[in-house]
Amino acid sequence: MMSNTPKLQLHIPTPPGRPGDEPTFDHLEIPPAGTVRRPDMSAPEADLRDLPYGLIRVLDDAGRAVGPWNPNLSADRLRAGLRAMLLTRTFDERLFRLHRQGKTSFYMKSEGEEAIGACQSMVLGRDDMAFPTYRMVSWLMARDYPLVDLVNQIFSNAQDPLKGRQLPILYSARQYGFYSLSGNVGSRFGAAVGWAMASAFKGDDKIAIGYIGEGTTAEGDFHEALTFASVYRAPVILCVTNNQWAISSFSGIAGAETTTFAAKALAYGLPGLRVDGNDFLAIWAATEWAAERARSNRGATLIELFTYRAGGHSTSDDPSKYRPAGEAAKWPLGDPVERLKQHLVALGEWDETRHQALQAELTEAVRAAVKEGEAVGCLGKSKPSVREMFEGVFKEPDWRLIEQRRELGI
Amino acid sequence: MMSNTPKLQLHIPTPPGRPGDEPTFDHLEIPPAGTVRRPDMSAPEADLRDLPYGLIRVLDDAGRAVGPWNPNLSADRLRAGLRAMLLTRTFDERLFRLHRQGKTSFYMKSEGEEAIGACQSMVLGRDDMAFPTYRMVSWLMARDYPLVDLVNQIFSNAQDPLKGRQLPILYSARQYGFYSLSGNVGSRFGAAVGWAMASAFKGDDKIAIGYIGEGTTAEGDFHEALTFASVYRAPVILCVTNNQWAISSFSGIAGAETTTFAAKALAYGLPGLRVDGNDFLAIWAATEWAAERARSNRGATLIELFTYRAGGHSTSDDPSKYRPAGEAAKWPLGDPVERLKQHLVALGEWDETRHQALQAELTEAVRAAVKEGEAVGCLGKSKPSVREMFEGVFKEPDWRLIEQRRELGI
Amino acid sequence: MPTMNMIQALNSALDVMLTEDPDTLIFGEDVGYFGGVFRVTEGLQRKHGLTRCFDAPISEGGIVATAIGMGAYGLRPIVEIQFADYILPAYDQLVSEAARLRYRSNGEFFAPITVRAPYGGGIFGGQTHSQSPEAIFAHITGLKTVIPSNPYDAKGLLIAAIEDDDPVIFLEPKRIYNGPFDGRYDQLLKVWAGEPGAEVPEGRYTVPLGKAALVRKGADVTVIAYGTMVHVAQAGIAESGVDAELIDLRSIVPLDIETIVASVRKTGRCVILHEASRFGGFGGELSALIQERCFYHLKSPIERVAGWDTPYPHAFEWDYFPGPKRLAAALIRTLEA
Amino acid sequence: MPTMNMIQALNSALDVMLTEDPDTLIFGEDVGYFGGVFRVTEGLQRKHGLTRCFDAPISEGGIVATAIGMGAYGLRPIVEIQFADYILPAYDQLVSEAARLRYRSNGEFFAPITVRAPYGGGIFGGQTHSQSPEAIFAHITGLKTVIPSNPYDAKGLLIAAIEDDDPVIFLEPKRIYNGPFDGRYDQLLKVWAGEPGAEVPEGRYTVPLGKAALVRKGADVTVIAYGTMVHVAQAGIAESGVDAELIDLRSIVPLDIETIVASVRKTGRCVILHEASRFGGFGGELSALIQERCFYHLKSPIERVAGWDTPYPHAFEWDYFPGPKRLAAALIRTLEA
Ligand SMILES: Cc1ncc(C[n+]2csc(CCOP(=O)(O)OP(=O)(O)O)c2C)c(N)n1
Ligand SMILES: Cc1ncc(C[n+]2csc(CCOP(=O)(O)OP(=O)(O)O)c2C)c(N)n1
Ligand SMILES: [Mg+2]
Ligand SMILES: [Mg+2]
Repeated sequence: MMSNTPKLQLHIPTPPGRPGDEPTFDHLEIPPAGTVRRPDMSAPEADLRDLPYGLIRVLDDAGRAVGPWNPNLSADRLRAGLRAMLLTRTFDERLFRLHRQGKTSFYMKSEGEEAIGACQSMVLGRDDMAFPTYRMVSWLMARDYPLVDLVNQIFSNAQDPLKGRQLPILYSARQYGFYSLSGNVGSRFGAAVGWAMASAFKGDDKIAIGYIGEGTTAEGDFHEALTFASVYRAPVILCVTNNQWAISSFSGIAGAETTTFAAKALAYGLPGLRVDGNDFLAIWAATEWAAERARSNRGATLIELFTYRAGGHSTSDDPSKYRPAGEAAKWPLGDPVERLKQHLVALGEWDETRHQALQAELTEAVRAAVKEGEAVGCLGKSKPSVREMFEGVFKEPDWRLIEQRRELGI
Repeated sequence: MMSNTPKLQLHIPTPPGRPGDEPTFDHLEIPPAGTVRRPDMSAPEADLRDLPYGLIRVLDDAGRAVGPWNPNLSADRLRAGLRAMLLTRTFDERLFRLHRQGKTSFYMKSEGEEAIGACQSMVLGRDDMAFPTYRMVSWLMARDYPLVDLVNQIFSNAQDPLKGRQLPILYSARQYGFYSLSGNVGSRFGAAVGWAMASAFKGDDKIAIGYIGEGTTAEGDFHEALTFASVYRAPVILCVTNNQWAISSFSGIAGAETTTFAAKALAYGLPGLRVDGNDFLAIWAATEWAAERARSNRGATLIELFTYRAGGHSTSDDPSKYRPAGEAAKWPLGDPVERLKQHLVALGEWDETRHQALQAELTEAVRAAVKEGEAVGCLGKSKPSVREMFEGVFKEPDWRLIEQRRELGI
Repeated sequence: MPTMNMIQALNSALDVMLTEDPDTLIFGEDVGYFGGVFRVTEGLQRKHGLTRCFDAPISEGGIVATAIGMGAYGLRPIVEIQFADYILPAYDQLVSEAARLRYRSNGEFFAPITVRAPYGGGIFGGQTHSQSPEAIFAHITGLKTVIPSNPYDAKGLLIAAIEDDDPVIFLEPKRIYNGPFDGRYDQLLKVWAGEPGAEVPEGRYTVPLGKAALVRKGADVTVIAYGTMVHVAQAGIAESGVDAELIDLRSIVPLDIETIVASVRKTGRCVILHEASRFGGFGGELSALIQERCFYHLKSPIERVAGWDTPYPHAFEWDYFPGPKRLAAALIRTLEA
Repeated sequence: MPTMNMIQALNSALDVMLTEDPDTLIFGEDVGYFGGVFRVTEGLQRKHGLTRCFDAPISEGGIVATAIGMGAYGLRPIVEIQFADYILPAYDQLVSEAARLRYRSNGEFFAPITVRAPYGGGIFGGQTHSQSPEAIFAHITGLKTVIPSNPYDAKGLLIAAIEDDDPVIFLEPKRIYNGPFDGRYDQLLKVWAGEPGAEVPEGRYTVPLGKAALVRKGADVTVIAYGTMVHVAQAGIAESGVDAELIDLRSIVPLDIETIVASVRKTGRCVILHEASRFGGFGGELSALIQERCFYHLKSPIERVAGWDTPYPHAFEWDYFPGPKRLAAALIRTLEA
């Protein structure tokens, strides 16, 4: 029963800088590319406990692929990845502007995080299922999901595949391995595990990949999903997209002052990989490693994708209110599009002319899709039949819905 | 996009034995006493990451206190601990039998786990607060809580300090540093952190200690509490009572197949100590270490107390239905009462005669308390005024409660 | 036909479904080897194998989240929550995910899950083993809620719930697991054998969700109840001597509004009986619906007999529990009003 | 007296309490440096210090659990849940811990916490930024639930909630944060300045919990509403031309039953208006209570105008939202019935 010297005090984490301060990432230790070892994916967890504290990087500052995690991808694959990422960025920029013009109610960009969905969408199979966050339209871009369907969903118009029922960007695309999004963060992390367990239960060969933002790791859902994944050895890859911000809260509010997000794997006896989330090649290699583990009945892997949310949280947000101006530019791991482009150029498989041509092509594709969507109508100008409001509550509407539909005269 | 060889299959953990099997603990690695290092409590978490995989033990098989964690307690303290433990066991046995006689609706014993509450109650200060589980009446025993108040609560009689509102054994004893229990497991773990944060907020010097069963670590509450404890560096000790069973589910269903419960600390950048929960001295030392850390503004510690639930889950349970007979007797870490007794005897500070005398004294104390409680009345024979049913819903009853009380004619 | 108590009937429903549909599976706390704390899943793991009926971590949110993912995959999971009181940590999963998945994804994904939970009071379980939380599910668009009152219905409704493509909350009145209970706690315990509803076919049959049962025909007042309260209602009606019509709702969503309205239009009077505390309980919805649809037929105010607006109090179980006496008094009041 | 919108009034209430009571503190997602996504806590961290108003992890369950522990210690925590839709992960904490702590511990511990959450629809927030979950709190014994409809009340009620020794759910109709909204979405936006309730004293004052406001006197029918719907009710009454009496409940628990009953006994008719979906909503409880207490005064059925029994649908916001037209039609129906 000792007493205190000094008195207790409550610690409230604060970020290294706020508006008006010089942005800095000096508090982070970023190891050089190629320095983290690559154990075999069949290694026991006890032999992997250093990995969560490293940072798997393949692309070095000169755009060369180095070290044991180099996935040695063909130039075609690299170009396909670049295309999906660039398309995502082009689409985001255009749709974000359309929100400013009042054509929809809401939008969220993936700026700076395009590598994640694009790359993992390519690594995983057509029958696998992603349980994405709202910052992963790049998953769909890599699988050539029709742009106009995205636009129609965003406009909640008569052609909206989700029948006007859902907030813009909260897509669902089963055929593309993309589980239904919802506004609640985190609450689908456990469904990814359940889906993977179902595949194992059936003796199928599909695996699942689940995503959660670093801020959202604080939800009980995170822990519950990892517990089930570990106990039942579910064939699932669970990813923490650590973009360092949760709206206005820096990652210290989610625990980043004390350890890494990858280290949370240790609580469940699972491998935890910490990966440069702006490095297409590193993501590829880590995902492949985890997928192989899952497919060979070795269970789940937790992957932290260390990145930076280059834009605002959403159209409702203004990041200049809470973080130093120019922070994105200072982010030491750079921009994922630029880095993959640089790598392709370094390989001699890409050049500025081709890049400009690709950009022009994608800009045109987005323009055309938007035009097509606008022809159907923007939010408030066109919508599905109001009957759709009463459909899909249950498989068959009950008397309440039928009566209420009648009350509305439809 | 590789495909599986072999097919996926769902892994369901199963315990090493079931009724009819020989009990075995061969799957466990129990290191000898005294072998785990004792770093300074001010060490950074990064230097403590081996601790969750060890097992802090002080008492060896001969009852000697060995190794760096030996707290070197006075014989008086040891005897006080023994007394609290033995009183707990005596009380439990008696009250369990009273349930069988129909004198109350429910009872739960702490058999095999008496060291935990008794010891930590002695280590912590009068102004600190425990957020206990239902297996911790030993906390109150170590602080001389009136036995008759326990009995009256268990009988829900007219003298029940909780006015008949709560299930037997779900005590509340603020003056004794014992937070209100509830039937929901786990849901008070976060309150322990909030309480500790409040103390830090006020610049006070009280700390909190929270408890959760190993089975209950799977609840989101566990993760949320640890997250808050870590983020705000709360002066709290969080304990997992790993008695290896959660009703009929062995600890593998809570994740024990893959790692230790102490290792869950790593997810939060907190120190995790794994402690022999049947070793009064080891618990003492670990708790003191964690308390000092908390009091010196170094934040929270997670302690796994490795023990064995020697009895059934509760009066509603029959463990012979799901675990091998005689498992308790085979538990390599023995019985906490016997081990502390053996230590005192080895020190020359105790003997069989004194032990018998103590046992007789405690049996009589329990008998007297039960008699006093029975004189007030057992469940169904005596209860507080029915008005009490309507009190305490709010600070002041609203019209609904007043009307309803009238409707009942009281 | 064999006689079963409610536990055996539920067990039989699960056994039938595990046998007939390879996409069904059961998990929950202690449901595997042990067979559940109320033994509803007893023997199912042994018979159908480890992966068809297994223990889950103590994490109601995780259990339901996992079931939703399995349901989206194409399975038909049945989960047990050990007590309805402990369903609350899963409430967000049930509301924000299970109930809304079909709607928000335009039917691409849906959650054909069944969430079983022992429910209600009368067993001296105190605050957290006695509650009746049906109202917090009834309000949620996209959830169905079922509450059986006898073994025959329990089995038929459970099979219907499992086969249903929408998420179903299946609340099992634990006080009547082993025998009907009419609220007269000072009388001898009854068993199911020989009671109506205790003859239960071995094989598959369903009792459709949304069809109430007319338990007793009567002319003067309609009593609406579900679960244990159906039995209390019978005792209360007998005690009152009133010629009451008794409706057992069986499911509260979907609700059999037709049967209710037809009865109240005939009798002109209505008493609603439920265990849950009154304020904001499901009785309010029933009262409002009936008043809206039968206003001109009503001869006296619709009454609600329900738990008091207090937490469930251990020592005062029988003061709290809405028993036959309170119902009888309400029936007489209603008739004399 | 200064003019404030509802955000400013709430901010002022928090500022007053942080100033006057050193045991108050605020935490929640984004409430610290940034001041909350709706800016209700703007400037409070700067003025009162880091430990008085700070960001919390995204963990509504953790936020409420922490607040309960602080409350038990002796503090008076005020937490923000970013949207009422996201309160569900904290539901178990609110029900099983906050609401029950005083009762089960016989008053040794209690939870004097205030849980603020922006609430309701009308902002094109889609399914999960628009819901009105008051019914799932009203049913819980031990919880109080407050819903203000204007800046003056918002400040006075919030201070009363914070000073209250019981847990209070404080639901802020986000659609009227910046100005009153009467449901006529095609008209120009209004601001609070110049509107009733926009004059707000700087300092401390309270509006007691459990006292409804009589917004409009009338002879022929009573309209009961709260939050945004108070404004919709005014428009609907005007549109109908009916001489209606309008009651703003301000808190649904405690409920001002006296004011309600007195009014309905006078008018003999009643329409209840709320945003939440109808089935199992709080309107059911109100309807039941009124019918029980005013049966012999009722000239026509009590009507409920509410959200449909669907999830909140993005594109169909104005088809779903119970606007003045639907209220007016109900008023006329009620009068003509
Ligand atoms: C359950 C729940 N709580 C709160 C919110 C409000 N909210 C939306 S996004 C967000 C931040 C999420 O941050 P993070 O998980 O880091 O994801 P990011 O936006 O950075 O991708 C919050 C708090 C929500 N949508 N759902
Ligand atoms: C939220 C909740 N879920 C389920 C239960 C039912 N239940 C009571 S005790 C128990 C087992 C707890 O096991 P553990 O945490 O290991 O504690 P122990 O009994 O071993 O001390 C369960 C599942 C409960 N009381 N509360
Ligand atoms: Mg983030
Ligand atoms: Mg245990």
